[in-house]
Amino acid sequence: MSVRVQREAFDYGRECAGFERAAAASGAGAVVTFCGIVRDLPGGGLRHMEIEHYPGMTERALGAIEAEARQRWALDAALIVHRYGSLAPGETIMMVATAAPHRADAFDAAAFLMDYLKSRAPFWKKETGPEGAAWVAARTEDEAALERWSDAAARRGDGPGGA
Amino acid sequence: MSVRVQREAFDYGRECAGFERAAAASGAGAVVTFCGIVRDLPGGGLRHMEIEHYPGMTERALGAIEAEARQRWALDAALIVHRYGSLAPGETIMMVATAAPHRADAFDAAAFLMDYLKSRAPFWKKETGPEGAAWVAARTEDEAALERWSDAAARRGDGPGGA
Amino acid sequence: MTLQVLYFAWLRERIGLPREEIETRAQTVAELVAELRTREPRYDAAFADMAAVRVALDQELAGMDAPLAGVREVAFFPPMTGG
Amino acid sequence: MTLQVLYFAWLRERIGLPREEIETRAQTVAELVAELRTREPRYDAAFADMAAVRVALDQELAGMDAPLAGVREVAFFPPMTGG
Repeated sequence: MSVRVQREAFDYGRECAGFERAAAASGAGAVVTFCGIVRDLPGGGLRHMEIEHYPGMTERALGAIEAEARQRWALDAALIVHRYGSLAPGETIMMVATAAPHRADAFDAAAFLMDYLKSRAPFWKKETGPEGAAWVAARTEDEAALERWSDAAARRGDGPGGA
Repeated sequence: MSVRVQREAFDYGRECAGFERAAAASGAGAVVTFCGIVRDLPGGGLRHMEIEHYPGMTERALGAIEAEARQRWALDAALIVHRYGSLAPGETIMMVATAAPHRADAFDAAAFLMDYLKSRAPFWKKETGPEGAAWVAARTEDEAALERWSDAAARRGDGPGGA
Repeated sequence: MTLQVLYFAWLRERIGLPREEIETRAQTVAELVAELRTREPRYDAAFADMAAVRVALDQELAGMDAPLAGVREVAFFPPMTGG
Repeated sequence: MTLQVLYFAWLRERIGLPREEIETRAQTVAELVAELRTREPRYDAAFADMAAVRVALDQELAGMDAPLAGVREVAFFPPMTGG
């Protein structure tokens, strides 16, 4: 179980490889990974994305979200890596990875980590493009996504699936 | 969009790296990957897992499942790799990867690919352990998992999320 | 009608061969199964529990009542366990 | 009571500093915000739309009516956009 908040770029493929090897060694049958990538502006011309965060609270929030996921699902391992600072279009912003005996737990836990991380971890994005710089607005969809884990979560967690 | 059925081992981390770089180049904002790993028997002692398949039909079935996923979700890319032959405990059996502008599509499409692949692609697993060899029985949960894509799929696809 | 009939997993093991060419007048999969079961005990044993048998016609999943007209390849196998 | 008050993203930009030490008798976050707004127009502007402001007390998310007793660090910021 691991949380990293860093300015430096990281290698998604290498992280996936290391995570999977460790998960296999601990008897996991299913691994899910997610990564987010800096997208260009709809009209193009994104120069860079600046990610601001709240040092101290960021680590606490990610740690708490990961602990919550471990409590809800039978996970063999979980990983969150999130960058801050200046990123170019196409760069990897962050990733999560989960490992579990069966696939339903790995999928649900990864989606849960992402939903919570989106709206409950103290990161803010600012895009600089042809028309200057602008803070990325929070999406109402992202806030709504949290709701599915309130009471539906138990049902989904016990639901269909299995690696 | 790519489907591979092969006897040879593949490197999950390297596949993730290549898939993410191609997805980033095509403007994707979200990548989800899944891999399945050979688990030991509950009591231990698995010697190997033999995966039998139906050459010809396997490629057709995986291609059709992938085409269905592309029709249901706005995917920038999708990948399915599945091994057959003899695998040792801890080896990577298969993987799927999806890339989309937003995370909900990438997550749902990857879960869909897995649910269909589990019960609709012609693979059969046989485990050889201390008590001899036995065919792995299909799980009723896996058949049930398909149902969530029948009419609930449209709702979930339009639902919460976004990378 | 000449059919290529394929068997996979424990159906292959029980019947003892992976494929065979069969000359038949069966109109449907179910009729073909009934015909095979009369052949020899190993076929009868393999098809004893049809709830555990799936069929593909020319590499597409089909039902047991599906017609065989125009079909060249019939495959019998247990429920799939991929992934 | 002495508080470390932090601002992030556009709140930081509008107020013009990332953190400051504030001496206050405010009992709740809402009272602290009201007090800050009376200070200078830039604070008033930053807190004009409280629907777009979130608060954390000692690095835990809190509500605007949360009490400040025992709190050392208060952070104001817009809705988070991680991931």
